[in-house]
Amino acid sequence: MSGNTAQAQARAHGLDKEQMKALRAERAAWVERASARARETRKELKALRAALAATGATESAAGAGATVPEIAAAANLAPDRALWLLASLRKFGEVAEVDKDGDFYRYALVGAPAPEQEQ
Amino acid sequence: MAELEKTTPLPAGNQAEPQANGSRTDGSQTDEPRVGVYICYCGGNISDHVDVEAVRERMENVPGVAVARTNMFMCSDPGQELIMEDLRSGTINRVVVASCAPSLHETTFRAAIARAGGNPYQYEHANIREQVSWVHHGDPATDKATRMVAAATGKARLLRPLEPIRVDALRRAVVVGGGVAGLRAALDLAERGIEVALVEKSAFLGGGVARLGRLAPTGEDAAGLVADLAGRVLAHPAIVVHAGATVTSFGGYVGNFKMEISPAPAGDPATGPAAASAQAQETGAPGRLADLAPGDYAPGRGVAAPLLASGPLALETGVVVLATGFADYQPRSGEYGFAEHPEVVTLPRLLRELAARDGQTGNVLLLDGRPIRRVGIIHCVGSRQIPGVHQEDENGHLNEHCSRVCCSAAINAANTIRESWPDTHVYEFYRDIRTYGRGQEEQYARASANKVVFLRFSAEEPPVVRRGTEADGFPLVLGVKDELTFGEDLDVPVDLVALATGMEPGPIPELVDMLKLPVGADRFLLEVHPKLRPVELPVAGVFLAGTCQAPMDAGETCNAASAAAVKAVSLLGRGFVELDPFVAEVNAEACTGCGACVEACLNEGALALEEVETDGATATRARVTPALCLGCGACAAVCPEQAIDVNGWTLAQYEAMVEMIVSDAPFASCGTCASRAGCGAGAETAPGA
Amino acid sequence: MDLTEHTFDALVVGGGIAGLQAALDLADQGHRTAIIEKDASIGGKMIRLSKVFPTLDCASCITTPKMAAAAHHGAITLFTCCDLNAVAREDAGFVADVTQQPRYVDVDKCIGCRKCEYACPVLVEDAEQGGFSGRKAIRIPFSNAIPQKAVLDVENCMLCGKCASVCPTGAVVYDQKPEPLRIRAGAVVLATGFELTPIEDKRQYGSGEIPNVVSSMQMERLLAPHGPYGRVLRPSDGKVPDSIAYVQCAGSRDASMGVSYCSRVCCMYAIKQAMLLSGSLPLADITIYYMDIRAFGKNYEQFYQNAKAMGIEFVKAKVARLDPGEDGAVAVRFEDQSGEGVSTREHDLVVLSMGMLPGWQPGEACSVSTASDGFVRTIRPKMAPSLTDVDGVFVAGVAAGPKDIVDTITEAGGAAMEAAKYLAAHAARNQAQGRTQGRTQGQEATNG
Amino acid sequence: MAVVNPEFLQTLALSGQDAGAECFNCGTCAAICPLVDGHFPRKMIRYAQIGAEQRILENALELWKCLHCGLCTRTCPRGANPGEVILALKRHVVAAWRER
Amino acid sequence: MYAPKDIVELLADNVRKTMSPFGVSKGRVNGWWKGQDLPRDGKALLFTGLMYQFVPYIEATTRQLERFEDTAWAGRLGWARLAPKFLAGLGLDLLASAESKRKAAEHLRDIVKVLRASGADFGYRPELDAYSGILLYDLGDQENFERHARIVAESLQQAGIERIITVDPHTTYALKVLYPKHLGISFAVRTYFEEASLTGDRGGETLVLHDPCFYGRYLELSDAPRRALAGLGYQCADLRESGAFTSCCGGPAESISPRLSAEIGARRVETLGGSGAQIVSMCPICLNNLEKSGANVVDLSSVLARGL
Amino acid sequence: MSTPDSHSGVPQGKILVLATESCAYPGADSVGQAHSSYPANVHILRVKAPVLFPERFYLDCLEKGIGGIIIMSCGEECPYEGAYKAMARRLDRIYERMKERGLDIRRVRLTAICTVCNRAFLNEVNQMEQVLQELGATAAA
Repeated sequence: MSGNTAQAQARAHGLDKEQMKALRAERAAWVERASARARETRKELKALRAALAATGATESAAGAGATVPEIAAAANLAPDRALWLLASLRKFGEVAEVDKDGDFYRYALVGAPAPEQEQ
Repeated sequence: MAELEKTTPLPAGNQAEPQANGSRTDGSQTDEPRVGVYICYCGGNISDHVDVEAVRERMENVPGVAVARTNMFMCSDPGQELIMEDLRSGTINRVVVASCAPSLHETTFRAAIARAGGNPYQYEHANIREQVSWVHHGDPATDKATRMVAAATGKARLLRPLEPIRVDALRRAVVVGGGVAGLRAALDLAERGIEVALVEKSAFLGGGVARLGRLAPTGEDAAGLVADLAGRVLAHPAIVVHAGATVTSFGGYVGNFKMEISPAPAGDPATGPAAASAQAQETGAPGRLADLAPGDYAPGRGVAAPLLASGPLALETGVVVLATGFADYQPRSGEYGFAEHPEVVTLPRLLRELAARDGQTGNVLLLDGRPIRRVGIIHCVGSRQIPGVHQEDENGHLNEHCSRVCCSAAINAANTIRESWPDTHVYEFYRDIRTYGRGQEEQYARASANKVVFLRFSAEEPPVVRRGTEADGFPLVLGVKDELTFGEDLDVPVDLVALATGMEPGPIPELVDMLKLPVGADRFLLEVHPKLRPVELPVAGVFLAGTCQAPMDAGETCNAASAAAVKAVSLLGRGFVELDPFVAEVNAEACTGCGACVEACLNEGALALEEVETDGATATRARVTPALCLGCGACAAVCPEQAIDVNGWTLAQYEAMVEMIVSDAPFASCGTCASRAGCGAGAETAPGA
Repeated sequence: MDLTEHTFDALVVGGGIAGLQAALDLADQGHRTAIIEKDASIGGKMIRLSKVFPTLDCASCITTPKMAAAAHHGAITLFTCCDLNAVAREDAGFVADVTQQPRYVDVDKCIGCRKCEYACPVLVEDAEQGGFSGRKAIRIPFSNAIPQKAVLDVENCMLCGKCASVCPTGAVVYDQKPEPLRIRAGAVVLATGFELTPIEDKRQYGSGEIPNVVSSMQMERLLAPHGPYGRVLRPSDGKVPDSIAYVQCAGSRDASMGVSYCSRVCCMYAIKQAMLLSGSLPLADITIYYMDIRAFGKNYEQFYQNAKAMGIEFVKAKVARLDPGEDGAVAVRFEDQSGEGVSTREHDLVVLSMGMLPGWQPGEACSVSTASDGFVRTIRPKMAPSLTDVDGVFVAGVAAGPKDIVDTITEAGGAAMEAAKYLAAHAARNQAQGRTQGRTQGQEATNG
Repeated sequence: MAVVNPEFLQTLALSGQDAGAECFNCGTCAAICPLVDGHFPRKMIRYAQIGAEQRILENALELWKCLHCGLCTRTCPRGANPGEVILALKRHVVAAWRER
Repeated sequence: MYAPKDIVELLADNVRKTMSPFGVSKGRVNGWWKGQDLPRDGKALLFTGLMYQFVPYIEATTRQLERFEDTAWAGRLGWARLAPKFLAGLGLDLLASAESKRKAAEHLRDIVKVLRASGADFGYRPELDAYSGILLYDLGDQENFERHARIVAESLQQAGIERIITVDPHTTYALKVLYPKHLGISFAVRTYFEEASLTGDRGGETLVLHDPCFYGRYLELSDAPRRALAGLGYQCADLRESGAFTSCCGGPAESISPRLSAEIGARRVETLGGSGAQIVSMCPICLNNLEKSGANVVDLSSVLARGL
Repeated sequence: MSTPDSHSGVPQGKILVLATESCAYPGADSVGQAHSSYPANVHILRVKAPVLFPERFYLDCLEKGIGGIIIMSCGEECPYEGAYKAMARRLDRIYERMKERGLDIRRVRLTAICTVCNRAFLNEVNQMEQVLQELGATAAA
């Protein structure tokens, strides 16, 4: 939560720093839980992206990507969680299904393997 | 302050816009055709087989196309917004949408164009779902879609703005059929200020429901319900009832139909008063029809209604509601022993017997003086028939449909019997128990608690009815391979077998012919679409209510009737209706008055020759009466000068479409590779979300 | 805070297919109609479905036009995110106390660009996708939502300010408050729909804890064009399922769960899904475990027979229990009635055909009574099925008992007819109201 | 081949309040039973429903495999109380043995 | 499998003659209370129903039965003729192991400890303690069940007993449900663990409970033992097959088919053992059968008493 | 996908179907709803009634490269009374002119297709496909 974004937000809405602070205090329990969740997700996504990056991207080569069990193993995530995260990234265009591999589909990052983008 | 998700409150109704804005599109900007092409993924329905993006790319090469776009669902709000935005910005002035069948969404897109200030008739629809993606696969599908969209574009370029034809509409309705559907619809219409003529073939109101006793699952008394509804209909000042009448001719168009009705043939055993009297004796009702005054209730038949004395009588009406009802399936001779053993009857017959004994109790049910110790009721007689398993009727028909009401009716009868005559046992032979409706499953459970025994047979191995021997101790024995008893063959000795016969569409071949009604494979009348327009027919102003459409119970029938009435009220509400302007138009300058078109015209009065003053001289020219013109185009084909054509469906437009179908222009420079038609580049790309 | 008041001819409670159809039929007769909807979008359950039986049209293709028609209709006003606190008779008509829950987004400013959604760092289970993928704390509810406006899930918001900073129109309002509304109307149509019977209620089926046992609604999402995976996969590991089973009556006709009625649609939607599955997974074995196939509607039986002909297996048995099986499979235990008795079969994916529970309990909020099944009681089920025991309050669709879409749409028309007749019968009274109505409507226009 | 006998259910009602009429033969009891494989207990209930008394006596041994654990009764979707029906059948059979 | 007819008749005969299904007199079976200094009077009567006490006899019987099941002997030899040798009276008493008799007594003494520590106001009268007759009911011998139950119930009535504390599910079910239903005689019946009110801190030690069918389903008494354990600081592992959905231990099949009983017991042990936590039972029959199936299982009474 | 494509020897000819709005066109939709497959060179145009088209339209189509034309009308049940008969008469004149030009008249067919005539529809298009296989993709060829 940088000061910049908070300011930008304040500019947009006329909510000043004090008001945001008050709001954060009022919603402390929610904010805390959401932050914890976001931290956890960020960690998982980092592992997932790293696992995916190692297998190439949709445009880099044919045969790019990996199946859910492979990605899960590489990222040390439960397979259902890995699929959940992949599906979420797919929704935002970051991951695409590449092709079928036996009983599974392979997934890869869209475009060239991107360097870690998370802050 | 409330958040209202609406930008501009419009005047009531969506339809009011088009003519007001008809000229707006072409006013400020030149009418140089700028076609917008919008291709729908249909959520995979299309994009699974057609490479939608490839079609879009190719369309950009087609002359006259200003923009080509795709969307997951063109019919959705964001999809429509795409079109409206391009119209508002002036990017385009004609629209082609490539999506599902035009019957589903043509009007949706025309309305969107109107909302954006465009002329809704500068629109062409390409059907790339039902006629492409659902029947072709791979590259050929994409190629065909390309050609069909290109063809639509070719036509769109030639489309002119049109105005709908407005005709005054009579605030009157004719309801055909006096069962509960017709009664309900008539009453609804009348209470909304519409004059109604109710036409009923028989002498009674109440139809199929009047033949029932207690209705499943509520146990309400059918007679009371029918008497109440019919009483209100007969008493309503805005409703005129013509009983004993049939429709003998029909014409006109929405808002201005003309119908002729005549007294039903006296000799008709199904409808004539004499037959009614005979039927009354059979059911123990008051014997002579002459004794009944309109409004009197005849058990098993309904409420006597005023008869049409003489005819024909001409009716003029704005709309027609069809509520012609159903017929009971008549078992074939020998079907489960029907007509071979007197102890085999239909369930409707048994229900009449039970209705006649309403409120009575005893140890054992007596029928024709005979104690009925055990009854077997066989389900699905004349319903759920399977080709190759069941025998077709003499016309080659099979009733493949489920009749929906019989399970509940049979179980209701069983409960009545068990609760009124405890020493009469009931066996139900069924395939699936379909107590789907509210309160019905509870009746099924109650039947079990009443010790009704259920036996399940497969369609391939139905129960067999045979004559009982002395040892059996019963006149009939039902043999069944019971799936619930691990496929064991069971013998069920009974005194009576009741066949739960299904519903068939009422015999209305004349109406089907006269009104040109669409009929489904199940022979019931066919609505436009079961969800989009469930009570409407393709003929504007003709509506469906109740069991002429499909089997329904009384409540469902009344819902359908009210739904039909509400559509009719909406249609007639403004006192006028708008018709599509797809009618013939004469180019007076090219017309030589040869009269070939008048001769070819298929609808009398639509085309005529008249004398007109041109440049001081009198000349003969053809003239079209738009409300009568059917738009068939018979005139256009014969005009030696090509001076007459059908608006919106002109010959030139068809020629342009054919040009595009044979043209390879859209494939000219496929961006992906150099090959011509059908390279299929990108066909494997998965559609994006 | 000022209480905003609105006056209409009719109030429709619920913006699902029943409410939309009733509102359209009322509005087409010229009645000014309000729809209040608890969700952030209208469309109800139907818009969340993949395709619909027996025509196999996509649900979107049928629903979106009706949604759009209602949204654009000059005589219809939509109120989303609205909870109905109370509706009671007052003078000549009804007055509804409504709370509009905050979206934390100014709908007048939001242009639905989804920039906020991309920027938001919080990923939570997307109920719209059956929980199979994530959504952001701020998002457009789903792709066909109407209105296309963002909504912020404040309980999962960490107030980081990212969404506000990227919003091009400054539409995010973190401190938006619930807003009380008062809506007056001459007649009320209840179209409050249903919820699925909770998966947790059937212990033998694992109470939702066995991997790869999903609800029918979740399967709708897997099959839907905008579905979470873009295809049907096993949620535990993304395997393409070879064998899929349907457990019928998983939430209906079951006294042990307290739902003894039939939910009426499950047989048909299971068959529909089975057909769609055999289309998308031609090699997969599909089995439907059932007690009675209730294919009673127009063309339903033919649909069922087609499914049989396509090779979908129908096993007459109520599944007794489910257990985790080998390798992510699910073991289905049932009595094979035509065979040797108890049998266990393993399937890659098991779908529970859940039943319907009332979506809303009138309770204290409304004096209409409910029947023993919990749905709104109707007083003349045979001759006027949409009449409740409160004069002027009508009911349509599943609010009055489980119903398929066809019957719902028809009944909605019937309810609109009854409401219109009621309004006509009280026309004089409504004319008097019309004068005040003009004033409030004026206010609305400026709001819009 | 068996001949149905509607009187049997009534007789059986004397051996207990429940007599199995409410069962709609879904098979939950048979598949949930932790003790007995095959079609039990639905098989016995079905025989009771159709009045196949001879079949019940032929298969009487199965009745005593039931330990009255009640899982079938707890999970019966119809509330038909299969456990009690089995108990009633045991009583009926014991009585039949003693009559001989 | 043994012919039910023979079993039913034998048990009925035993019960008629000795008030015990095993033909062993109560004096011989019921000695656990001696030296416990139990009050005779109290607000409620402790009523064991002798089920714990029968366990050693059940064990012995089963051992014998196992030898013959699936042999020609089981079918051909009339049960009644074979039975007296080991299924009745003194012979059986000799076969029952002293160790198992000691254990049964210990459970009952633990129960007394629990009741005392919970401050329960109860008394015990050995002459009123009796077998409930439940097995006769379960086997379908309604006539003899009612005859026997009436003797038991009436003697309690005559002694002016109104409140009863029970220690096993079978007796509880008989007294709480069957006596009122079939005899029209009602008592206020509670189990000892419903009376338990103990506190302690066992540091969150996790146990897995096997709910007996009668408690879990018929009597809906699965919360009470968990509450009692929670008071002492125990945690109970979540198990799908528990409470109303508990699964049978197979115990009651012993007299008809020891093999079936073992099969079912093994299945149940597998489910219970999944989590690795200590298995706890609260029924002498379950305890015995689960133990026999190889489970490391303790009685609830031991766990509660240990926590004191 | 293993559907015959442009390289597998299926003629490249184009079949034009003039399908009436009230019968044959929904009939074709019905075939789609049943997901029955037919050759992808069938192009369907929706018409109110085929009587709109003069003789020359058909000849022009064949000249432009259409290989075969099926006029799918409503038959005797046509909503435009008399249209079917008029159409039948016109077809005779079309055949005359086709013969004059040496065109095989099997390239133009008139038939009646109802809204649920799935089988008849498939028969018609498959038959015309056969005709094109036999006669060549286009009339010009």
